[in-house]
Amino acid sequence: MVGLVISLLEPASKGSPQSLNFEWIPQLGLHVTLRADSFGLFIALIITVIGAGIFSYTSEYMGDDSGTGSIIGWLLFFMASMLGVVLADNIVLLFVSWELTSISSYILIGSNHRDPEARAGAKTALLVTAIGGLSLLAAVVLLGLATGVWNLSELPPMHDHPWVLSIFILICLAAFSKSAQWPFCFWLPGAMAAPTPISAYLHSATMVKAGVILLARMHPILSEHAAWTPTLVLISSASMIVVIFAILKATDLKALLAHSTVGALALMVCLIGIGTSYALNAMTVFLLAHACYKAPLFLVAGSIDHAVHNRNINALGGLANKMPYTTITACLAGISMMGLPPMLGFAAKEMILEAGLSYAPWLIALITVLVTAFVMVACCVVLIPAFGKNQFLAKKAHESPWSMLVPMLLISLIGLFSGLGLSPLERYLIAPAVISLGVKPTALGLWHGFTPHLALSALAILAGWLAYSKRHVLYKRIPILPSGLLIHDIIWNAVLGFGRSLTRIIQNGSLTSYLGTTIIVTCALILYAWVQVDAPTRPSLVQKITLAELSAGLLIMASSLATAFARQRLPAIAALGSMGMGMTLFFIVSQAPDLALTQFLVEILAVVLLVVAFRHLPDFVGEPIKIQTGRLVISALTGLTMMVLTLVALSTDYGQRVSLWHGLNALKQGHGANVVNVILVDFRALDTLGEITVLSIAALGVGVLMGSLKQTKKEAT
Amino acid sequence: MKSSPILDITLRWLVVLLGIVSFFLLLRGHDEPGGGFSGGLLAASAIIIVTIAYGADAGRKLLHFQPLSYIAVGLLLSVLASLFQWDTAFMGSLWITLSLGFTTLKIGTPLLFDLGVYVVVLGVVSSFVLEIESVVKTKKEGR
Amino acid sequence: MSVLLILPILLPLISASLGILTRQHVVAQRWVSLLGITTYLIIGFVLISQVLDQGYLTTQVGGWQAPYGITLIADLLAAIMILFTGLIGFSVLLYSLMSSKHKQGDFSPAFHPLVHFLLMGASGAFLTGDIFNLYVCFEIMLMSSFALMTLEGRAEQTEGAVKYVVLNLLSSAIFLAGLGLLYAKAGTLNMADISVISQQAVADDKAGPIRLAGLLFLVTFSVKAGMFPFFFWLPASYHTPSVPVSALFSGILTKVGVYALIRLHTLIMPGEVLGHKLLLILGVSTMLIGVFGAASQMHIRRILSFHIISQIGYIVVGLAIKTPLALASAIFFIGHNIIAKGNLFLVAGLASDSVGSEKLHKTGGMWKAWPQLGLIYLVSAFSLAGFPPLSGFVAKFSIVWATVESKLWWVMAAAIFTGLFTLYSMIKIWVEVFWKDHPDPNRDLTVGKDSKRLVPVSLLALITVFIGLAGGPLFDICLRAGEQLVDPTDYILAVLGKIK
Amino acid sequence: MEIIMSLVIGVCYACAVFLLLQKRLLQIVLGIALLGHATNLLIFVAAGLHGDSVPIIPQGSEILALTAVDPLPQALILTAIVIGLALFGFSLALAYRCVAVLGHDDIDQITHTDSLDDPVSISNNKDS
Repeated sequence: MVGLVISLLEPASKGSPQSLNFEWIPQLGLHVTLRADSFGLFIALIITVIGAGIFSYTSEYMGDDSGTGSIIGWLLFFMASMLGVVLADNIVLLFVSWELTSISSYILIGSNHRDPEARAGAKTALLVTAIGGLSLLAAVVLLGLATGVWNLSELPPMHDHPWVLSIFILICLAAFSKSAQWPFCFWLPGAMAAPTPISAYLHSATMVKAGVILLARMHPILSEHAAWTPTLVLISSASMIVVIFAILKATDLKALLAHSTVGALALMVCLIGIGTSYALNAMTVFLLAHACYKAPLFLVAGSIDHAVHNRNINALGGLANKMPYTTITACLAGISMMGLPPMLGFAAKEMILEAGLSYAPWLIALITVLVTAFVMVACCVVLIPAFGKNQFLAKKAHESPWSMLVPMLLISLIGLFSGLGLSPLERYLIAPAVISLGVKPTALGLWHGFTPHLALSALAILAGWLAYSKRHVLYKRIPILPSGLLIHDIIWNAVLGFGRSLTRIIQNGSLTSYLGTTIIVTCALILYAWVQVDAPTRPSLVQKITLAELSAGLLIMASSLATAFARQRLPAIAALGSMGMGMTLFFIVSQAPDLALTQFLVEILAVVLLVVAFRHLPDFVGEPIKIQTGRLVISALTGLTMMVLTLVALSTDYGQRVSLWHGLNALKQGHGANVVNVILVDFRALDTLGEITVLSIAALGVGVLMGSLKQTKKEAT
Repeated sequence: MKSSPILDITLRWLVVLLGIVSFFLLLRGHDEPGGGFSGGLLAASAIIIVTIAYGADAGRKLLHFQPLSYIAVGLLLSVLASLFQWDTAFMGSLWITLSLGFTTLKIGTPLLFDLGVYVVVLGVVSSFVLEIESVVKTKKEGR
Repeated sequence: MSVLLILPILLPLISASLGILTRQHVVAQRWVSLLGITTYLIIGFVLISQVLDQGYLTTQVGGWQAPYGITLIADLLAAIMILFTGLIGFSVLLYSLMSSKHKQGDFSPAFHPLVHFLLMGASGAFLTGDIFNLYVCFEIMLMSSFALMTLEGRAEQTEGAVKYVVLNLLSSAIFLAGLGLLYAKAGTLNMADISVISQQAVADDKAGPIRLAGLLFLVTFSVKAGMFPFFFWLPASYHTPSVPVSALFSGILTKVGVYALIRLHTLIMPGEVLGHKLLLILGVSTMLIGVFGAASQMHIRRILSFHIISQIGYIVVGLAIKTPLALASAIFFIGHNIIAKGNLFLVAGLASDSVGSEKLHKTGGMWKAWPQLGLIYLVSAFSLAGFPPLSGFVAKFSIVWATVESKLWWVMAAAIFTGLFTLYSMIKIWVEVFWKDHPDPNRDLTVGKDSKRLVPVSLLALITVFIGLAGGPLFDICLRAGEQLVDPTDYILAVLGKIK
Repeated sequence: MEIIMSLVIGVCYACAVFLLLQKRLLQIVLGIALLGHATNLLIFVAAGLHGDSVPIIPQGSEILALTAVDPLPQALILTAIVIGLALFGFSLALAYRCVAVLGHDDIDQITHTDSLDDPVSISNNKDS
């Protein structure tokens, strides 16, 4: 993997990046387009090199746990998707890979899934990054539809498109949530419930940088918008302030590192926000430096945890003798983090200070304080476990095996050597990467002479040392800020609570209310539409009324009223029967002999069924009419609506009836004189086939309900 | 229920009569009111009467086969009737006129289809009644 | 071509009838059933390939020319629906055939016939070109679903069935009333014919009565589809029947309702006869209320049931936007949802068999006990939540695309919000059933492991992955289907042979 | 006539809905039956009451008289009646089952499957 990435470096640095392209869902702009440009490869190199180290470390760290294999599998999956994020040229593919990193990190964070904290941490991490993912989805669609271009390398700078602000906001949401910036910074410490090597990989070296990478990629496209610099700088400053407080409060090694990671990411976001070519150079260098010191520090924390099963800085101490190589690693990485020469961290820090200085004095103050905090963190990680006074835990300690030590050492040595060998680094990696971001490279150097920022950094280191030695005092003085996690929980719970009450109201379990709602809404829709649209009724239609017709109508009306208001079952059934007779009568007088015959037979059957079955249904005494106002109103509303509908139906029609054809052809082609029957068994025989199917199913259903079609294991008792 | 000879004889004749009338309804349905559905209902009413008079077992005996078998056979009959003109049109009808000397008889696949309807309706309605009646009976005996 | 169109209706009918005849011979019945569904599935494939080839397949039942008889017509949408119905039907039957419960004869002999009747009703609804026939097919489907729901006769099934039956019967009555009104005005039942008449009526500014009929249909189909504010029956009943039945219902029943909505909106009442704003608002509220309901539940299948509602909302939004792309995404969503949601129900069944409950606070430990099942769950759940590269991603992505294209920002926001909460409830199930320890440490979770039943479940999971990976060509088909729907002229031509 | 019939239809629907909204399952089943009648009536009346002979081609004639009643709605209603019978039979059986399993037919107590806060498990009650 590493070799592959390196082999791609050569053409990329010459300005002709390799690319790969095939179609996936071209209708939606989704092509699998990978483009190995120098910036992408630069990150890919970090991902693969550190990944290789982490794999080796993890397999030892997890031991013979049966889950190791699957964790390595998920790690590989994660690495692949992360490479997708950095190498994707198609923005939809970028989104796809982005989401894949979310999924795989979710599973990885939750590896210790029997621990409730791990589950909660994983959930929070996933939900927060999912907010970002969904924003990115929207941003990608907006971006693509606004420009018609789906490849990052071809996207034109946008500043006057009406959507640009929304796109920018969405991109920011995505980037800030992924890179744990304020106000989303709370998920990262929670995610530290993951096994330490996974934290080292995901939450320091790679995944959290995806947001930074996204912003860097969007820099050429969106940075001309007026909101770019202020937003990024302000948000990152807010993150830094939160981080400083959090660091002073933290006692857990991993939490310390996690908070400092948020700070480092904030620095990167800030640099991208400043957006000058010098700042971007600084960001690139810092990105490398951070990866090279933070991953080993995490691994050191992991080794300590592995050895003494404790990560609390107040309980650790005296491990330098027992774990010498771990201590060396810690020192190397720590020095880089403190920004002392000759490590890469020093070069990066100097550049950051210089970039900050060129922007605003208040910002530089903030950065200085942050660097101070870094120094303190580094001291905590390096000095306390190695030389601290609490030595009782150290008795059990043992040095980690080589398969864990080697990767740690190697990665931290990269920090050292790249600090020493800046010029090849510049030539092969940094400069091409920066160029592919669209800005001019700056010469790197460890020593810039005595400049204001050198003084600043010296000041910061001193202050950091002071803060470290006085940390117990500070610890007590620092006020507790409302935690973002708490706010997150409050919001979620509020929304969920709202959902619950809504569900409780809507799905309240009462069939009557369901029916009522359905009926009221339907009637309201119909009546509203009737008023709105031109639906003529024809109330003046007159036909002669025969006595027979009238009496049929009255019989129907009377028996339906009787059914409705019957207060006991027997009268109700009798009334229903008389209703059927009324229908039969009506069909007879309306020239529908087939209907009359069928209705008559069906009615008899229905009454028989009712009479046979009713012995089993409890009798009822209808409620008094007085308290049924609501029901009466709904019923009246329905009656009114249906009356209106009937009258609408009776207005002039559109002058066509297919049944004319039926009348003409029943005998000639259907060989029958009873047109209704010919329609049923010939013209529309499929309906009849369906109808007898319904009957058959009903018989099956009744069989099921009555128990004769049930084959339970035991015979029904 | 205690059986009385008069009831027995009346019912026997009634059942035969209902059977014949229902078949008649089925046959004439194509030209006059009637058809498979009303025919089937009428035939089933014979089963209903017997069931109410003598109980579910008597009804079952009169049917000879289980109601569900009637249903399945009826459905298959209707399907069969619809397949005669397979090559040109599904459910296409086919008519033959038989000359019986004194009268001509029209026989067509729609008639077969209607017969299927008749059988299904007979099966379904008897199944309704028999199911409910037998449950009622077991309940009564259980008490 | 008539054979191909009639077979999806006739074949299940024959299988069901034979199933009734063989009800006392369990083995014979199972073979009949399996053979029937396999043939159905094959026909589904043949049908879609033919339709892709020719655009439309029509046949006039009985040889009676349209609009006097009943027309069967398959356009791409119908063919897609048939195919997916076949896929889910096949998997569900396989699942129930492979369950060890089945061997003990715990299943009712009515199960297989009823499933085939259900398939018959669904295929009829997809293929028919006649609105009264659509009603009959709805009733076939409804009746068999009633019976399937109460198959085991448990108390909760009866309770659920009462609500299900009554509300659906109400909707059927509304449908019939609409039919009466429509026939009184238009004098025809053929949907293509109605389309012509209603277009004419709109042109003449006399469409009022047809609009009213359309509204009645809208209510009916919304009830069947489980749309706000008509979905009450669904959460009350969908979690009560046996697992395969739930899966089948989730795959087929509501989708037929949505299918009918699509037909109503694109064919029967084309143009702006029904306000698209109304549909859009209903769709968005359905989406949100469904997902809220799901987030509130603590029972696997209740959560899944509410998600059905919310996803119907997505589909309806696609329909309301009504561009070819939006319709394509709605169709894609239907297909994806049939597979992914059906599979989730089946997986839920397997898991709850092992852990002994569907209530989330009584489950746990499955990730360790049965990792393969966990993986399959993850695939389906993340697909439902719309994560790439699974089928749900394409569906969600295209819907968002369609909303952006039409500049419906609030709809897009709602869709995205819904996506977040879908994810929330999916991982809620994941955490509670798979990750956390089982509350009873002594329970042996491997007892319910039934590797044979992993076959249908993995099959569906593979289809989900396949739909995602082969999204390009499949989306192409959906786009073509969408274009067919947007302009019904060819449909009308195929049915009537002429434009009046 | 039409006006009277539309009034009749309205009353039928109102009564049906009134029954549907009652508390007892048996009343709801009756309401369903009534709803079916009302709907059949609606279809019949909506299609028109103008026509003065039955839709049967008289002996010796080749075609149906133009003044005959429209046969198609009758065919539709016939189908609807049959389907209505099936549904009625099933709902009756369901009502019976409900009483057998739950011991009551009170709609207001049938809330266990979908109320949010109902921890009372009725699923243990496997069968009657």
